[in-house]
Amino acid sequence: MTTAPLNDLEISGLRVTFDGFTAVDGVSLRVGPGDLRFLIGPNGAGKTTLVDAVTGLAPATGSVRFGPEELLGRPVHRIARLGIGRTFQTATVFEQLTVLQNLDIAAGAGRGPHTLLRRRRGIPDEVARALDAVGLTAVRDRPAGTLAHGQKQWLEIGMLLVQDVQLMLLDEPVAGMSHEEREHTGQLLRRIGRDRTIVVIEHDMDFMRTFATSVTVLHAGRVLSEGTVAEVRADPRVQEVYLGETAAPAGAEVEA
Amino acid sequence: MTDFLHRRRAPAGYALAAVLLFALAPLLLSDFRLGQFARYLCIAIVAVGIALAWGRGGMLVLGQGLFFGVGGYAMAMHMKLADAGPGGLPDFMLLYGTADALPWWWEPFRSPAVALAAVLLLPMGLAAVIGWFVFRRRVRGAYFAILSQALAAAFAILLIGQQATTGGSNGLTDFQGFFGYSLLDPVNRRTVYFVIAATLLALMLLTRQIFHSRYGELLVAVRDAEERVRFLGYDPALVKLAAYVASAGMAGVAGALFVPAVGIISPALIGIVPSIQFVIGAAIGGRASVVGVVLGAIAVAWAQTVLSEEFPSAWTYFQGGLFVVVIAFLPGGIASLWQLATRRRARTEAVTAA
Amino acid sequence: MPKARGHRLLTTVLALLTAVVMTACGARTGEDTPAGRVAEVDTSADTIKVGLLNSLSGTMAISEVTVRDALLLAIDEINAAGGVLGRQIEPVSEDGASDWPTFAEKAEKLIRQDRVAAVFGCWTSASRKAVLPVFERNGSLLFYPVQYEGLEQSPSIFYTGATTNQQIVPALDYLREEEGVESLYLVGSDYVFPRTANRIIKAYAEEHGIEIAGEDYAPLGSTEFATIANKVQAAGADAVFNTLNGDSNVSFFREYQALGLTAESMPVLSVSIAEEEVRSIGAQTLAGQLTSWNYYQTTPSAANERFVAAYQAEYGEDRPTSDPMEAAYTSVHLWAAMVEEAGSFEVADVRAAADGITFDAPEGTVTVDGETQHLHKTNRIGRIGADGLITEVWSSKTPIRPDPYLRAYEWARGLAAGDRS
Amino acid sequence: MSIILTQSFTGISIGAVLLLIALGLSLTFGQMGVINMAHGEFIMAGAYTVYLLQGPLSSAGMSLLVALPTAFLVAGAMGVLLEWLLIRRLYARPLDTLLVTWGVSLMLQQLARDLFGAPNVHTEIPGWLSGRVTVIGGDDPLTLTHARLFILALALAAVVALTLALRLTPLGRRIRAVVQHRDLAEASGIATARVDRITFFIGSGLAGLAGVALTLVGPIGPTMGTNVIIDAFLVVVVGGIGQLRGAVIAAFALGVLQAVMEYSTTVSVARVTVLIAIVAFLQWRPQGIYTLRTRSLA
Repeated sequence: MTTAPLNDLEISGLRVTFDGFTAVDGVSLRVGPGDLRFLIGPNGAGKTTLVDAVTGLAPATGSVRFGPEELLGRPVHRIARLGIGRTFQTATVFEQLTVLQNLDIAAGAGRGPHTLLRRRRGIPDEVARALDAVGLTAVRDRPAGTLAHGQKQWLEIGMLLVQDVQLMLLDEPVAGMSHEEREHTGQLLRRIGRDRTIVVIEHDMDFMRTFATSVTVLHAGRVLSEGTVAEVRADPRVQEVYLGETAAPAGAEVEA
Repeated sequence: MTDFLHRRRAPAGYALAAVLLFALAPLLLSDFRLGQFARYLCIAIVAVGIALAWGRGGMLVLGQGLFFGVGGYAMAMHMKLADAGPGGLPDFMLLYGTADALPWWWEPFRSPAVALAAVLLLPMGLAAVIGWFVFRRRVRGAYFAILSQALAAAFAILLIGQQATTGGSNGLTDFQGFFGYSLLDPVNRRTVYFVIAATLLALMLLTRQIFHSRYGELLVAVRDAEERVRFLGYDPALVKLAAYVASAGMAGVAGALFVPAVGIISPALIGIVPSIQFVIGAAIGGRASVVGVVLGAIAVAWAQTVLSEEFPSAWTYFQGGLFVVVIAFLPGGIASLWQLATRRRARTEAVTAA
Repeated sequence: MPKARGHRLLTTVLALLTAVVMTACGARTGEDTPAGRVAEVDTSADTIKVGLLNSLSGTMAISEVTVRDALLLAIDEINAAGGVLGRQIEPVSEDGASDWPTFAEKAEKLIRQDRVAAVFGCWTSASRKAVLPVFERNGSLLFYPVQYEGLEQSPSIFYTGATTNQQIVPALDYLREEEGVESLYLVGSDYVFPRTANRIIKAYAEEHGIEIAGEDYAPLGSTEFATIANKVQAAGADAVFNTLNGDSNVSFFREYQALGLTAESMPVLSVSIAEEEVRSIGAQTLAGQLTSWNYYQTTPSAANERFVAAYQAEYGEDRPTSDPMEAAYTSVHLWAAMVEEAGSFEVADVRAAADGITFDAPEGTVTVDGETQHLHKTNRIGRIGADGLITEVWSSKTPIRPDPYLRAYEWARGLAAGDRS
Repeated sequence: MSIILTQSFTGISIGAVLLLIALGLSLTFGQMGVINMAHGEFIMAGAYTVYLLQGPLSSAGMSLLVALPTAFLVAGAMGVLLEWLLIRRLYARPLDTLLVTWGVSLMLQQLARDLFGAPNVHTEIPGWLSGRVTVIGGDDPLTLTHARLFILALALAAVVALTLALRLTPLGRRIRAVVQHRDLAEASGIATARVDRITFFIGSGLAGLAGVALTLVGPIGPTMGTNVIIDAFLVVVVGGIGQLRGAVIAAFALGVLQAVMEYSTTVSVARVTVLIAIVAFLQWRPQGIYTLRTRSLA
């Protein structure tokens, strides 16, 4: 296992513009190790774009540092190799490959040609551990495409585990899950979050209340409020622009 | 379970193929038919590369004629120089050329070692350069297919335009010897067939190994979700590049073996239409199956010989129609029928066992 | 691990097999080959087989099918007259499919499997170059019926179309002497015939003080000629020497016409446009332009009247006859005459009997030159009429002796660097 | 001096032909993502329409004018048939569409060979298109041929009509809606399948128009489609997906480049140079001149 020092994610003055539309407008925030930070905000607040910018998918200005490394301007795969991983709103796994193969690929970014050109023999330790951690050992030989929705999300988290990422960015990991599955996912995040930095984009307020250690609220591309769950809930601006909306039951689940 | 069966069955299948290629075919076929068969096998070698790049890697390589041609011309240039003897000029240069000296870029091909290396390294190097630029800028899908086709066309035009040094549209023909062995002797022509068959089998095994390796799994991952792989810390451009370069190498080797077997390499064999023909056989056989593409390539080439002379018009409808039906309704090709059948049988067995 | 062992086993088997085949090698280059250099002709049956090797499919089928038809007509005529050495000729037709390796393959099949007495066919130089080693290797015979770029002479081939000194050189003589041309523009398709023809033309021009105003090649099948037409017009040459092939002629002549160029202001002499091509390009576009061939449908001779009548009776009233068809038709008759003379179907005997064989062909009397295996042929310059037929405006009067390497022409010295004899 | 002008116009007129053959593709490939290799054979169908109409309509000019709408309908109908039979099943597999339509193009070529014969056929050029206009007189005149001007006018008219139709008509709005967000369009009540079919009809119909124009400059034969299809795709690829103006700029840029290179070197070198220039250009702008930006991962 890695012995790398635990790093902070430090974002300052982040700005992302698409064709004249500013999706993220000068966001600064800091997430420390062991934190389970929730990123909330209404549709179009810039949450996903923020994660895109951190992981190199969307071109941005400002600064994003993870420990000593500046992330902006690096290609996606280089950022990933610094120990930063993410999931997507719709679970993106390799549907034609088995669960085991998915995890094995996630574990292998550093493999040399010699290893790559040979068959996988047995199950690598980190893959076995991840299978166990996300509870997919029983279905490891099934093609990922045949998994249930929740299982795919867990597989994605498992892939981040074998990648041994230090910073995990999860985009709506419990969307579409049953209550039990949410509970299970929350416990999982808590467990693996002890020695990692985790940022979760989420709409599910109950889930957030149960598991968040800290919360950042985004609105219209800016940070509206930041603090513990209680602090954020008490913030009148948040109540005005965001929490009020949760009264409408539908809006919580899906972001178009 | 089926996976296990599959693994046990594969070596047996390859051994059977070896017997077919090395014992039965030479025994049963006349020299003439064996020569034809050698040509089909060359096309099958290209198809193996297509299975890797397209079937596994999702890159529709519509311009394999380019690499086939580079390999073929590299070999043909050496054979021409060997025929001409030390210090001699190839016959066509004496007729069509104005220069008395060999062009500098022909000179290295006098050496058999250089020629053999060039057969493999030139196409691979070319593919590496093309692929590096193309994949790094994330040109893919139809863009990639059309570009690779355009490059094959450009290469053919270039060759035709340089008649004095490339033989122009006639290409290079009339070879006497192959590394010192006379091609006039049927025994040696038979040997050429054996070399081709051995190369095909070896490349099939190599490709099968790649398919089952971790790299093979990674290639599928890149094919199905390129961006996702990026987030795992891989550079998909390099993953694709490796498969593209390997497939180019196979096409190059096929082109090189085609020359002694058929006795000609010309721009007409490497332009747009022949490049698509390479893909047709692979697609009909089953793009992602090594055995499938080989059987498909051989079957289509054979059918072309047999049917096109009997029914030229009907053959075109048949070929086009078969191609349309297979791609549209059976994307896995004929190979997937077999897989479908085994899967069904496995299921029935499972039910009976329970 | 059965799987791993399987692989190792296979590798061993492969290595062994390779070793076995590599040691079982035959003759080195230069040694005599056991295959023998003379084809065995199948004389066991009552009939004698000959091969017809033409593209019946693909891009060349348009032209080559007409040649095949002419070949069949000649075979029918000979059979009706009692055959050759008392045997009926049985044609074995193979499709070259406009694909050069296929030509080589089918040639091999005709020679080795059908053991034919001779093969008639091929059109493009590329296909001829592809089959040449096959015929030489097997010691068989090909009769090639199309005008070509010369610089070739093989004991295995009889060339019944024109070589360059029977088509290109007389055309240049005509342009220089009759039309007073002092500058020429060369337009051709990008392949061997135009490029070689133009090298000859340039050597001729240098000798005779004709200025070459420009030289352009378009890829085969190219249909965008605006630029080339502009260049031709801007250069303002006295005439254009056109070696374009097929489709490209349509586009070229349309641009040429649209620019206001005419047969009067800047005549175009074409060497690849015969009656068949005139029909598909459109006589309206070509009317008044010049061609150089050895035969036209209108060539006045009793033999030609019979040929045209027989051909149209067989294949349709509207089917024109052209030079390559006539050369193909003639080639079968010449072969039959050679066989009768030799009294044998064996290739060596036929070849030995070839010199001096004559035939009263539709184009006039032709004679086989035994040394070059080409024909003595009369050149005819023709003008394309609005009705699509070509009428002779000039001829060489007497048959021209074939000279594929242009050895008799001082100015052509050094043209073929390889011909140092 | 005037040769520069002449060549510029030649380039523009080559560009006009390229634009016409690529215009339909920029709809079907650019807007719908369908790679239709049979597009060339739709062009061929348009050309044969002129040929067929010249029989009964003895006037060349009349038949050309009648052929314009007829060819549009003929090629459009062929397109709809192809879309209905095959392409609609393959929207999720664009590369397979490429191969399937290539198979279709093989069959259509053979069909043309069986119907009209393998040799090229020819059509008469109407008198009013066979002349030329002199733009600059004098010793070294700049002349433009009527046929090329006609093609240029036809190409520009088609672009303008298509642009207006997409911008102003309800159908055009629906087409653009489907292009930009298929699911949303469907959810908001647009019959996307029908819109697809109509788009394909128009795109294929434009190929028919291109075929009519090609009869003025080149041969009509079974393989005429194959000769132009790659060029047409290159225009769309360079122009960028989903933008008509990209295709217009790309067509004229490639035309002028080709004309200039042909004049200063040879046709072969020009072809190769243009192809390499395209590869280099895609290095610089992999998505072509204009792109539609989207947020989606794919």
